[in-house]
Amino acid sequence: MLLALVLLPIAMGALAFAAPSPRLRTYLVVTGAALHAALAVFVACSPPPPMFDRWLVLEPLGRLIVPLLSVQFLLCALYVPAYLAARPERQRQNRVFCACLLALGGTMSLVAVSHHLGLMWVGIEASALVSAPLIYFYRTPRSLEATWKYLLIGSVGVAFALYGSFFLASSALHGGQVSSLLFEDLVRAAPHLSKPWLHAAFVILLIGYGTKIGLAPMHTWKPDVYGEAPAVVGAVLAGGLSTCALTALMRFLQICTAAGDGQLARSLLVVFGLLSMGVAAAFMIGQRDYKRMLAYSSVEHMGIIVFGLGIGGLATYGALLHILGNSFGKGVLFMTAGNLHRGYGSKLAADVSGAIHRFPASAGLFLAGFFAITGSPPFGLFLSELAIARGAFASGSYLGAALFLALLATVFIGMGAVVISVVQGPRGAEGPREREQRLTLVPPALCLAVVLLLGVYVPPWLDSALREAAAVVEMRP
Amino acid sequence: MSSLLEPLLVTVLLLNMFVLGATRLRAVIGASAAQGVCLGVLTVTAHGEITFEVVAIAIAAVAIKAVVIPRLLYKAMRDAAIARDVAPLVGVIPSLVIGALGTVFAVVFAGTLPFAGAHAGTLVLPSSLATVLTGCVVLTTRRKAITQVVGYLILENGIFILGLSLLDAMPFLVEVGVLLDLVVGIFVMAIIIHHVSREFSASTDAAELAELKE
Amino acid sequence: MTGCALAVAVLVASACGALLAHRRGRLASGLAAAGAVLAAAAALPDAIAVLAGAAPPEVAVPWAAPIDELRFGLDPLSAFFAVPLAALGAICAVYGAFYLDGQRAQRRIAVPACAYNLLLAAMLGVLLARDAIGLVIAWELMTLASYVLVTFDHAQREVRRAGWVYLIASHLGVAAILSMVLLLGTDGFAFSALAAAGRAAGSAATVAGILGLLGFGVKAGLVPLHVWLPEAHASAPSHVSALMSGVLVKLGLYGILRTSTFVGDAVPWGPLLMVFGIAGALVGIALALYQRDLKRSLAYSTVENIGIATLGLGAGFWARSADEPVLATLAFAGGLLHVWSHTIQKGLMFLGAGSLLHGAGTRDLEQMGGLAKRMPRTGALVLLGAVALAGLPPLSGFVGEWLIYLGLARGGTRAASFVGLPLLLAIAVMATVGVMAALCFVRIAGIALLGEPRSEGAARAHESPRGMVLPMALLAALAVLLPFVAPLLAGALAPLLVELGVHAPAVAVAHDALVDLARVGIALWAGILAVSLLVRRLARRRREAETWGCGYLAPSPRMQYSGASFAEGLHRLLPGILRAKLSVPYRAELFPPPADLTVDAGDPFTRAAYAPLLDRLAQRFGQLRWVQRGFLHLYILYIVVAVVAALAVVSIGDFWGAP
Amino acid sequence: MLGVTLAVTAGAVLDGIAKAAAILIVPPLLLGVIARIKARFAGRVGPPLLQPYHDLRKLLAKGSVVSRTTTWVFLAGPAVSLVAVLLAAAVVPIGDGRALWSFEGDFILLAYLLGLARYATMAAALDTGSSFEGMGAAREATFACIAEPAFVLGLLALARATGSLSLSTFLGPAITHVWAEESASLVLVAAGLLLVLLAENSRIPVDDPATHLELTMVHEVMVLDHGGPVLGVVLYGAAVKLFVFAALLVRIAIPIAAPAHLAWPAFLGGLVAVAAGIGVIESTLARLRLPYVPALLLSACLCCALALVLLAR
Repeated sequence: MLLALVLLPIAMGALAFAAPSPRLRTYLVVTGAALHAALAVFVACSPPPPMFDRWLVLEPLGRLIVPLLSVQFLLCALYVPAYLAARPERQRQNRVFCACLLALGGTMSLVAVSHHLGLMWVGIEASALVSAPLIYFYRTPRSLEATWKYLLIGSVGVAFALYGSFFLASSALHGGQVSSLLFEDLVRAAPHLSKPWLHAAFVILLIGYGTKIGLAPMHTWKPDVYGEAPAVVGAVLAGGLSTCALTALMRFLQICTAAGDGQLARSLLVVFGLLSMGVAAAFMIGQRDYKRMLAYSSVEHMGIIVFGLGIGGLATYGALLHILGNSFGKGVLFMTAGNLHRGYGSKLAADVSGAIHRFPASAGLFLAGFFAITGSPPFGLFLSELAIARGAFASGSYLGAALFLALLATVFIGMGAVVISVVQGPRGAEGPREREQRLTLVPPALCLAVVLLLGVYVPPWLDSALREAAAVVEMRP
Repeated sequence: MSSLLEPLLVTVLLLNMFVLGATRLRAVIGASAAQGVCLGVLTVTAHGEITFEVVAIAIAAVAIKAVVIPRLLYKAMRDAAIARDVAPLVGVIPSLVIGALGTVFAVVFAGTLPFAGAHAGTLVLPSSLATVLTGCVVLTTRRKAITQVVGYLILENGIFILGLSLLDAMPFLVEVGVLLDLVVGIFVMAIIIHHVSREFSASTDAAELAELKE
Repeated sequence: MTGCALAVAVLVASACGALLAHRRGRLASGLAAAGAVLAAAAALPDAIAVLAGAAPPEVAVPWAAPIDELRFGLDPLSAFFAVPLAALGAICAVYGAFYLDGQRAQRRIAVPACAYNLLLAAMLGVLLARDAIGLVIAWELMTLASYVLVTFDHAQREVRRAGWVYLIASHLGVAAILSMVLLLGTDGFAFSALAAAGRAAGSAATVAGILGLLGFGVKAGLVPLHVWLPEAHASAPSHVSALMSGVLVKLGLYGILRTSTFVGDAVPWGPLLMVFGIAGALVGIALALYQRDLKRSLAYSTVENIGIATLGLGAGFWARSADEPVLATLAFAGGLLHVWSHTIQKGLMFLGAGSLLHGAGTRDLEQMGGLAKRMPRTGALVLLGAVALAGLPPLSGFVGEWLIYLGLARGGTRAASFVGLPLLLAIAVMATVGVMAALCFVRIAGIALLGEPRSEGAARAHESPRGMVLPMALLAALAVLLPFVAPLLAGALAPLLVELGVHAPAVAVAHDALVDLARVGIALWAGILAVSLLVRRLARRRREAETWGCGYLAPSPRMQYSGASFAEGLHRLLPGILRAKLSVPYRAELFPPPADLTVDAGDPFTRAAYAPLLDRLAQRFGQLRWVQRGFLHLYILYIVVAVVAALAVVSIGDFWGAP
Repeated sequence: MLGVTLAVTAGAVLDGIAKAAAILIVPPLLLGVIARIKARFAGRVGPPLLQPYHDLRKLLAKGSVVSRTTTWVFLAGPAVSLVAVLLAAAVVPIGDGRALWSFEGDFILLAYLLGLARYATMAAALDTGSSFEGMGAAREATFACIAEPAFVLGLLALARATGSLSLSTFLGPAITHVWAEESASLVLVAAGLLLVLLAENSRIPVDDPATHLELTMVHEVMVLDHGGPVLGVVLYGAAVKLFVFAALLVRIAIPIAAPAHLAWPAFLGGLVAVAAGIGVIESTLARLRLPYVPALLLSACLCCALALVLLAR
């Protein structure tokens, strides 16, 4: 069952690769995503037994992440047909694009369900490799450069991730245990792990997976890639792949907690979280390119989540909720930004203004997405950020909380300046009102609806799922 | 634990220094390949009993690290008409010094970590870490894209060394998966280098791309 | 309570309805206006009942973490602010429906209609919330809705800028409020829990109180946190300006009072608020004096009036901590009544300004003139409003000030010297502000309505539709009646004062004082009626002629005294920082060519403090950009350095920690 | 018993009638006195003391010319201002130190009633759209902004000295004790209020009611367009305003607790004396240049503020 979760999209990808007509491929993408989502929801509702002596396990955290990934993936996939239809000149690459996109869906779920750290690593590396062609979709020099940087920085980061995994295994070995990379074994043996090795392992893992998450100072690839990649790819990377890397990080946090070294790990997380928020804020002020701005926003939100994980307690719940909100909020922003980018043929804020007149729906959604992502009520991210801040205050780390709030405000200012200059402006400054394709509007609208729902009403099943996942992350029985 | 282990690790360390000191691209690639061979032998020697998995991994390692990838790189050099010198950002002597410092750091750091039984006092961790750092030095101080690929390769070698002590932790499948990822990764990189040399004039190099910035 | 809930429901429903009907503008705006009126009809009885002594129970709604539960309810404090909200909300809604009707051709007027009702709902939510998080959420929604309304006309650059400044200011304010809430809300966010926490916490309570004061003070427009206010009020559609200035800004005061109930005397409310109040009154009126833009001038007068109310409340707090119930009663009652009266007259004036804008097509005083002849109804109402806003008896504007004066004077004449002197000086300041206000509004009325038209638009001005005039007339009637209703209100304030911590409120004193004022009002009205009839009768034999030009036979409208020249005398006496920046290009030539004078009447605080500060910050951030200079090797180096450094720190830490 | 109460109430009624009559009748007389004194200084015989009454009668009987520019404000202004100043006069203690109408805080209301009168006059002036009248209104307003604090500070000083909030109390018998203890500050207050009087009633050295150059006038130029009965109302209102200030000054300056039958003569005499004093000042001083007027008024403020500080210490 779990294996199907991984293999189904990959198979569909192969099918799409084989498929003759571009349109058919795009529809294959949608169907693949839909099937995957259905499967994911099903397994989330009725968790299947572990497979391959507990290499693939779906525990509460996975039950939260897997459906999130695939539903967000589905919404992005819905966007694909209209998106590609608007780019007839890219017919040829359409083949690779569709195949890799689906494969990416599969590898991401692999990361979410695999409980063998080595296998998880393979999943991350694989998803990095399949996403490279997606970024190079446009075949422009700029996208080529972005891909190159993505690949090299990503590979170095992932290499460190592997190194860290080895350190983890060694910590068992040199702690006198039988060395293993099976998550359960490590958790069981955690109290006896050799502390110095464990600490070194966590540091290296944090840097390694932090590179994929996009924590400062390992975030440098994000603006380039999100700026150059197609909007939908940006949405999947920011909403999905980052989440996968976060999941991995949470697993290591669990091991540290089980080993009784949670404190060190958490303080590291707090430091890197605040650092990322700060860097993001600094680069959002006076940002000229609204797609790069979204990348920095992603860095900021990864920082928020990691900060929340570091604070712990209620903040962990908040961080998990924030993962949800961030994935869908990023979906809104990237897709609408894609619409505007296509409409204006530029992603510089200087060239785009008064979009609300020309593309009322896209621009309106973009604005709403901005308010959603910056954590204004009634959107879900308000609740999650509130939870994190409340947790910070409750844990008595007032300095951290103050910095957290201050940075949030700074980001709001920096991001708002760009968004508003894009959305508002004199009527007809750039041209008359244009007809918008409904298919490019429905997916972001759905994403926004989800974020709104998270803020207005967290259904009990979701609440309990979040609580269970938080309990797992915190290693609470 | 056979007596071959230590000499081989020392060889690896010497190869690191050679990589840092070399000024010819082919030499650097060759050195990385040689490291690959060492690793293959190490895989066997690190384990007393010879099992199928061990041999298979050793052969795979040698094949990939010492044959496939170097060939790939040579091919890329030819296709992209990459000049044969290394073109370092930081001179040879300074990079040697940095490498030496890295090795020292590795040894000191390894000193702070406890080792259980048989592994106590071996050079495994120091050499692994030193190799990783050498890879990083190459990655950050050598201008050309292809040298960066080599740097990445050396980095992976360093990681592989640490992996040796954990063969029973790392199941066969994963080991192969790791190697496979390595190949694919470097293959894709080579493709990109190829594209770059096609998109831009042959003289420009992937590592010189700095269009995307604030 | 049920009525208010119903009102919120109606507002939200009608807002959605308006949005759905966005293709048919008239239907949408009509729907929204009807919704607002219905909501007011539903909410007013509740609020009045609570003021009259009813005590509806709190309703607790369980909610998902991290909120856990939301509590709703009405207490005298919120009810006191709910009444003007509902009343003015409905009035401005009706006005707005007609006001925006002209723009149906160009714009989707459903959006502002929808946002307006959402704004009303959010403000009602602010007042209904009985737990801090609910308050913050409603507060933020209020900001968003009002932002949409402020930037309704965002085609113009300054409107976008105004909205942006407003957004930034509000967001920083909310951050402060939120941290106040989180500081106190360690165990639950219900108001009762916060109050308990505030009593328990020591210095934390002080910090929280200050944060709350600043956070809510931004909305209340306390100087120097007021910079968003003139921009936003000038840019918003007039009925929105009226609502914002009349109610939204007052909610800032509500928040401050609410905060005071959390932290008690951990914060020296008295001195703080009195200083803020005096500063606000002086700065506000000084800047209102010379504004050329009618609505900007009105906005600054809002700053002034909020200052007066704040001064009154501050005096009340001082008296409370000095345990002087009579003074506390007078001062608090004065401040609160001033809130109501200002809601009335500022609503009237902004609606009037909108009507003038609608008729003459400009907000620029120097382009108006002679409008009282061309728009007789609007003209008369605005003249009345100007008198009320100048705080002169017998109209509403003086009611609150009267009690504040009495409170300060009692305190000043009776208290020990070093307490008494400041209070007396505060009276002198208030009196000065009063005269300056009179000058400011006689200027507005005189330049805009009287004399000869100064522009084509003014000459061709036309009266506004009845739908716009009637709401104004309603407000004008309230402005006339308030002084006579006030004595009845005084009694109703008792529970509210108790809630504010006045143990034995002496409402009787306030009542008597207000009765005296009402008597004076009656005398004045009777006298004015009699004498003006007499004068009409005496002057029935009159010829019409040109205005006497002292012998000059070809007078032209351009010879009239302009608004700038009218304020010039006092403008010259203002301290330099508060003056407008004049710049005349000096040309040292034998026959200098015509030069033009440019006047920058922008907010001096923005000009002198905020803008430079923000610029410098942006510059500093910009200097960080070299980090991201697109050089791959550097990027990889960051990673390596991060690894090595972190490893060194952690492992060396372990190493030393080990033995 | 009943008789006594009747007598008392009758006395109260008579007293009220007397005061009302005084408020309505006396003011123009002051103008007459001033004119006579000035004439004497100029070496002329001068008009009869009752001339202002004749002027008023003549004006009320006239027809009037009204500018086409004006609206109803033009007529309402003088009316409102007259009512305001009459009401102001009603709260000022006259005769035996009690006002026609007194209550807590009436001194604040006094200031605001005068403000209302000023407002109405300025509005009426602006209604004509004449540059001269606009100029006059602007000057009036500007000076008022500095005169007002002086006025209020002065009254506050008295209030502080006597610890009461009603003119009738602190200008009543209580003031004799203040003279006994705080004479210095009372002198300061009297000086300050005198300057305010001169400014508010547009007298030399602030303004010259007798000038004929519109550019130099303040109050006169404001009523340039008013003629006939309306001008009569305006002049009468100005007289009442002068009466108000003079009465205040008298109450401060004549602290003798006169026996009941001497109170009225003392008061009226005081009024005449004040008027005469104004006449003397007008004939001996020159008019200040406009830029220096604020300085003069500021000095008035300082006098009253100093007095307040002295009393509040």
